[in-house]
Amino acid sequence: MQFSFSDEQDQFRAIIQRFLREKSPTTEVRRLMATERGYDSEIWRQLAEQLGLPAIHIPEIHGGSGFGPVELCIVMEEFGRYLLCAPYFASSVLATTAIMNGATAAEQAELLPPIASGERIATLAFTEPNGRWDATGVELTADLAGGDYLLSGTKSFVLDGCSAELLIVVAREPGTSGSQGLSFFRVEPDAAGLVREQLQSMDATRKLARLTFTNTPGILLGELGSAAAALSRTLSLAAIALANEMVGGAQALLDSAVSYAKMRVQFGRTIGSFQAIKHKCADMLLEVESAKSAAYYAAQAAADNDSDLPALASLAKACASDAYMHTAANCIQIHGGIGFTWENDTHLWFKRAKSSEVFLGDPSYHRELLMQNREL
Amino acid sequence: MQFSFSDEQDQFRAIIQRFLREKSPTTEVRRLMATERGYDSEIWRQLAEQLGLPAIHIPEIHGGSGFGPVELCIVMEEFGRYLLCAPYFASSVLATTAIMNGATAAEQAELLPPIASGERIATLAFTEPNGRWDATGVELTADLAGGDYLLSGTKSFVLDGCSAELLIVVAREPGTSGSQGLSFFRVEPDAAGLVREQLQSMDATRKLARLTFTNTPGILLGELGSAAAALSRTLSLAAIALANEMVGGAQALLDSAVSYAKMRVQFGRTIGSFQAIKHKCADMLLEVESAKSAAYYAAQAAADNDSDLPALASLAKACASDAYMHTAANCIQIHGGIGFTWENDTHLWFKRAKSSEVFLGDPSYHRELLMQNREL
Amino acid sequence: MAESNNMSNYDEASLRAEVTAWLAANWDPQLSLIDWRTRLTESGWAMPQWPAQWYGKGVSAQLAAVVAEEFAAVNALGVASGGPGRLAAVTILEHGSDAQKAQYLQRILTGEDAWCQLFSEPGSGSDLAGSTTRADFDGSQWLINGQKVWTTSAHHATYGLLVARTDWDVPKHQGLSYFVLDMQQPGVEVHQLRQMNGHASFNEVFFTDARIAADQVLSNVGNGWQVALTTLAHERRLADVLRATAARSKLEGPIYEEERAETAIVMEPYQWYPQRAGRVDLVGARAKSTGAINDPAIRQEIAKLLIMSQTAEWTARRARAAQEHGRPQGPEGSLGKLASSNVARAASHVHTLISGADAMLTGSDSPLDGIIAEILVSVPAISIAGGTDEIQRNIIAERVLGMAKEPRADTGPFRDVPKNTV
Amino acid sequence: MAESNNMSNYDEASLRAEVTAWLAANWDPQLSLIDWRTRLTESGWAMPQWPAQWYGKGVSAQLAAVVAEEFAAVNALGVASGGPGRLAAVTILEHGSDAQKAQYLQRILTGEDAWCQLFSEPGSGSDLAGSTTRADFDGSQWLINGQKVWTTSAHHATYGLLVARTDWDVPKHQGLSYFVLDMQQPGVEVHQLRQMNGHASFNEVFFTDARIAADQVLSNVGNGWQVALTTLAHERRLADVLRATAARSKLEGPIYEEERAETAIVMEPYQWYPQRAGRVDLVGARAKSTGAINDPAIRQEIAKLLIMSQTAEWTARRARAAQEHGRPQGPEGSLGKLASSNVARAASHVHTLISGADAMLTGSDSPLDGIIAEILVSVPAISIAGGTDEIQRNIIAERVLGMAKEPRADTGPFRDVPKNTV
Repeated sequence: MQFSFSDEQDQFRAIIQRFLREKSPTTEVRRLMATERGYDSEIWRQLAEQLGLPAIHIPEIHGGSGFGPVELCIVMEEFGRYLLCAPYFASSVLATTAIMNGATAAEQAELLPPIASGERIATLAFTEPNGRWDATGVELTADLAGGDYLLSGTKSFVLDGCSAELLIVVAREPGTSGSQGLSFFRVEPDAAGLVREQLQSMDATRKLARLTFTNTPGILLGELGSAAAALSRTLSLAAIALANEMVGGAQALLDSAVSYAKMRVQFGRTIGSFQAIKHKCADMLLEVESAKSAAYYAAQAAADNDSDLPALASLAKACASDAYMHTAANCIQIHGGIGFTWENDTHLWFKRAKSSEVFLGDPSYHRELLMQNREL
Repeated sequence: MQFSFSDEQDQFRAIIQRFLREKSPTTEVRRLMATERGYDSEIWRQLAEQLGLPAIHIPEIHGGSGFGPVELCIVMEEFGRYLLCAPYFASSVLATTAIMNGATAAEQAELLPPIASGERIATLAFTEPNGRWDATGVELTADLAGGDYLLSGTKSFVLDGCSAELLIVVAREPGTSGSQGLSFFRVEPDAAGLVREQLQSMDATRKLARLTFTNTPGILLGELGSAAAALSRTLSLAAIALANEMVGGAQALLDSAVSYAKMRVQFGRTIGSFQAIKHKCADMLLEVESAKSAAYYAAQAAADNDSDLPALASLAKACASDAYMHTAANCIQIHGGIGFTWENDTHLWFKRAKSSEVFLGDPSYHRELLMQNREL
Repeated sequence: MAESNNMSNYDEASLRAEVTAWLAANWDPQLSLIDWRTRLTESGWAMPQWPAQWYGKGVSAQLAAVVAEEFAAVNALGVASGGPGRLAAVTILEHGSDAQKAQYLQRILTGEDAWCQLFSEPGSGSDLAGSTTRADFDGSQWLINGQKVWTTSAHHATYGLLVARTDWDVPKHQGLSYFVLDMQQPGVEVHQLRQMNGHASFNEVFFTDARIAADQVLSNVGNGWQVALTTLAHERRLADVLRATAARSKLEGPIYEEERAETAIVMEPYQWYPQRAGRVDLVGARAKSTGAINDPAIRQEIAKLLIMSQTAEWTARRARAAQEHGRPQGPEGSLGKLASSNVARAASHVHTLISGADAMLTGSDSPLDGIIAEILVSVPAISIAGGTDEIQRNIIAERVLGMAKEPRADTGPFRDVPKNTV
Repeated sequence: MAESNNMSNYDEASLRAEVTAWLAANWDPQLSLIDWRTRLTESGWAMPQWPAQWYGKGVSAQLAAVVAEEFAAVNALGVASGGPGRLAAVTILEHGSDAQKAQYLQRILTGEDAWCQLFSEPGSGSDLAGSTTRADFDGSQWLINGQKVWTTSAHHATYGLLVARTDWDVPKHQGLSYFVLDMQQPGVEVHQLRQMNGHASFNEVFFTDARIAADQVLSNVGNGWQVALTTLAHERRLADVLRATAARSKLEGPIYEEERAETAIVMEPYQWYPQRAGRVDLVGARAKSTGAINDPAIRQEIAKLLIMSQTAEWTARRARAAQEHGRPQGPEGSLGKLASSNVARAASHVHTLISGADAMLTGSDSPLDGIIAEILVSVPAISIAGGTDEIQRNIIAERVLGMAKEPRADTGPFRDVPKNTV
């Protein structure tokens, strides 16, 4: 197991940081989060063409750059730090990973190249209005009707579900339950019987949709009824990617809190010289560093195909969620009244922290998963 | 509902405090906790004769003074504050309450007067080596054999079980389970087939015993098979009494921490002038005051025969347990190295806090009970 | 209120008889709000604890409660309950000149004038006495320059209670003065300030050579901090006042309608305050309706919250009971604010657990038509507004537990004290 | 260690060849411990990083690791690992005169002399530089009066590293001097100090006109704080040394028996240290054997503990990896101690939950023959010993995050600084 990044990985991170510092200042975040689609196509194009980020962990034979989870997580951490508005998590993490895990080689050869190049933005629709984050929550059905599959049911909390140009949908064979009978389907955005509605998300930088399927045609990906394992692997990697995104955000909040505390004067002293603030910051640093350790370790474990991956993914997700929320709350507290204003940027990260806390399952859900998946 | 003590109650408290200040300094606590029996008969005699404390909540017709749960809890709070070594919880809280709730009037008339006068020390044996704190944990059986009941099984964690002169034992009819088939029995300390062994208790001021019964004769109290409700009422009151004992102890620790912090100088300042210590003390005060509110409210509710008593008892027990443990740990922390020494008195309360945390069920057990017993 | 000690000779019976008679003769729900309150203030039954000279009867708090009882019995309205106005009234009553009292008190009580409180500044929040808004006397009047913030109701206030610095060469608490400022003048600019929860309850107020006449200083120049302490001491008692008007929320009749309209305006900035406190009241029903009630881990968190919230309530009642028994209030009073922060945070956590994925939504997509989302983004305010948790802990440790203050870094002439360079 | 910079001309191959040859010729498990270590120290392979003049070879840390590898390959023993002795050695090596080095170093390395560290005092714990033990020069020697505390191994030490105050009229850090004290003299009295967990790992040491010769000051008079910082900087690295001896715990032969006997004495005061850290390793088995593993609420607490403990371990490994890659260590290093307090507290809580009623017991009645009880009464030490959590947070905030220090209240002549009146 590697416990530090290589020089190449550090350089890669520096390149992304330079890009984001320029392209994703909070003025841009605020502009884009107020739009319906939530991102800027031109930035997305640069991200793909200049940096090749959507291609990062896609195999080279499918137009990717063939890097792995560690590099993907470096990208996520920096996106989290700068709150980049882009459909990256939906397309490059969720949909890409689902296709890599669940589709046949031929299907991958068809679907992955346009995703890798950034030309096509995909998403994965798996959660439903019941809000469950695993296979057991899937109720949407796929009926075989004259050689075609017709999907019926509702997906919710679908990331970039309204803007995505390719939908990977998890559906189940009627009459099955649990992890049985699940398959991935691809659905075109203009498919018959598909209604896409934007949900109002608290975190306006993360666009969510409700998708209603009524006898909507879908094309099977991979083998019928065998998506459960692929979905589970996909969700593990997604949780790890999210954990890395969260530690980037938490670090941004910690930096902001510390630098404000060093500058803000009350009672003739910087507030950072008061133990109440000082010790809060020390505790924040410990929590953020711990979450980083978990997120980095899990990313490396994914790269190594570690058999303990589900447990490590849950550990990282639970740890990062708590660290992010605590850091966000403390960052507001340290800023005082100003930290509660719309004008101050803290709330942008606070809302991202809150949505990340529950997205893919909250800390208490993942702690229980950790207990189930880890040998004590 | 009363939210303050009456003048009479305050005077009563002051009398007890005066007694304890004189009779139970920590030098005495240390002397007595090192003895096997754990208390001083002469102090117990004074407690009974001068202050009438064992009689406090026993009805006047049975030789008691006819006060109620509120006065009992005032006594407990002060005993907790001064860590008095005496078999009061065993005899005057557990056994007395069990007899008052579970025995017939005639039996009460026989059993209570010597307890009220302090001549006879009783205890209640209900928990077993399985460590369960409710009726479902009772496995010890009572067999009817020729008009007599013979008890077989093991009780554990019995307060003052080796020194008590009267044992009230909860046993079940063979073949029953849960809250069915439970009865109280009185057993003499020299009964045949009874083996009493002292357990090594971490809190040396609280003597615990394991009692093994092998066809030991017991005399039925109350109606056969109907002890469950009486036991449950007894445990509610015991939890409330313990919560009050705990807030007394927590207050003693808080006082000790604050006065040490005001006196101890480091870096040219009293450590109490540092926010780290100051804010810790403020949080401790909030926690102790909250626990007091719960303990006092529950005591008053017991006096009022409030139908919500089981929920309130659990609330008070859970709240006081957490407050006591946190205060104990913080008190050591504020004292620094000296607080970890045997010579310093803090550990006496720390160990009482730890044993009180789990005695009658830990906070997480009582939080679950609270959820079951309270209408949301 | 030093003057409220001039207790009258009423006993309970005579007082009750007199107020009942007066109400029978004067209370008329057909009157307009202003007409009724004008009659009321002139009678002295408006503020029974106040001196007879100023709209009162000079009676004790206990007897004033008797008056309130009789008013409630016939559903008679009291004086205007607008928050900053009430603060202005008690401050002027205690520190104002007779001319100032005559000028302002009655119109505050009738509700004809709205007020706002100009204390906090961008550079002085926790450190309220660190105010750098300046008041310079030009020989005939005061010129005000600087900025205030967190000013509720500034946009419709007639007057403002202003703390500003009049002397920079003395220690910070000694260089402040307390003014009545006419808000309706060109040198005063009010901007709404939007919060992270989308509401805009507060204002920023900018002063550019705003003018105050020489006779509009309350108490003496340089005594502003002492006057401000009076205002601050009354700040926490407003919740009670607002509770009283709620009791009339179902009565019909023009004067009640008028009062409700007035209350709606006063209450407008506070709409989200219940959410800020965490809405513990919603937890049970939410847990049941979502099925979260069956999750043992969530049950633990709910129980922790209930314990925290119940004990906070009981602690407050212990404090009130002690007061009613004429005993020293004890530490319970000072702890309430800190407790309410803990409760709100725990409630926000529990609402998140219960809501699961729905916690990502807002507006009408969020549970309870957005209430849940509003809780999650409002709770961070409670540990800041009205004195941060950190300041509360200082107060509790120093004033209740008697622990030493920290060495001060802001003594000496205020001019030389390090300040924010906003 | 300034002198360790005189790097030799070894490369890895030549060094490995030489040490292998030397070991082949000299390592003999039949030797007595002292005879072997005498041979070892004289060869320079004892402390390869130390200068050639003083029992070393003047090689880099990387090359020293090569030497350690070859020693491990043939199970050859190193020098004595006794904690305070090692601290004495590095301090004397850096600050001692040649005469002092000649007098003390070799006998420390061979284990012939035991040492103790006389820093903490009853009145100066967190504030180590606030020492009030006095050293007064009578014209020919130093007379020591005062008291130290928390001194491990004082009862069998030959020498003590003493920090005492030699000048009361300068600021506190400038008035200290650092001495080597002969512990075996009438003016030194050692009392064992019992802890709340029943162990007696530490001592109090009382000085009544204890004597120190004039040539036993390390560095200069008044420079004691600088010298003490060297000792403190090495304090944390001892865990590694002790881990190394554990690797030989199963080998047979007289010299290994002798080493184990030595280690047993050195380790005696630390028996309960694993319990102090919370024994996370026991949690899984205990949860299974008691059935607590089936309680969903306890599962949450166990998971929280596992997360805390795993991430603490990974953070430490990140710090080490950064160091190995020659990068700045980053904040990870300073955070370990604070993390270990959190882990220990959480573990104690979880052990209580798992044990239920059994948590009331101790000794052989307590689960795992008393280990569980020992955890519960030992954990409070971890957030105090070696610098309290509060001090750690100060260090992290000031040195890692660069936040400002608090205004100091202990400047000026030490005589006038407020002190404890113990």
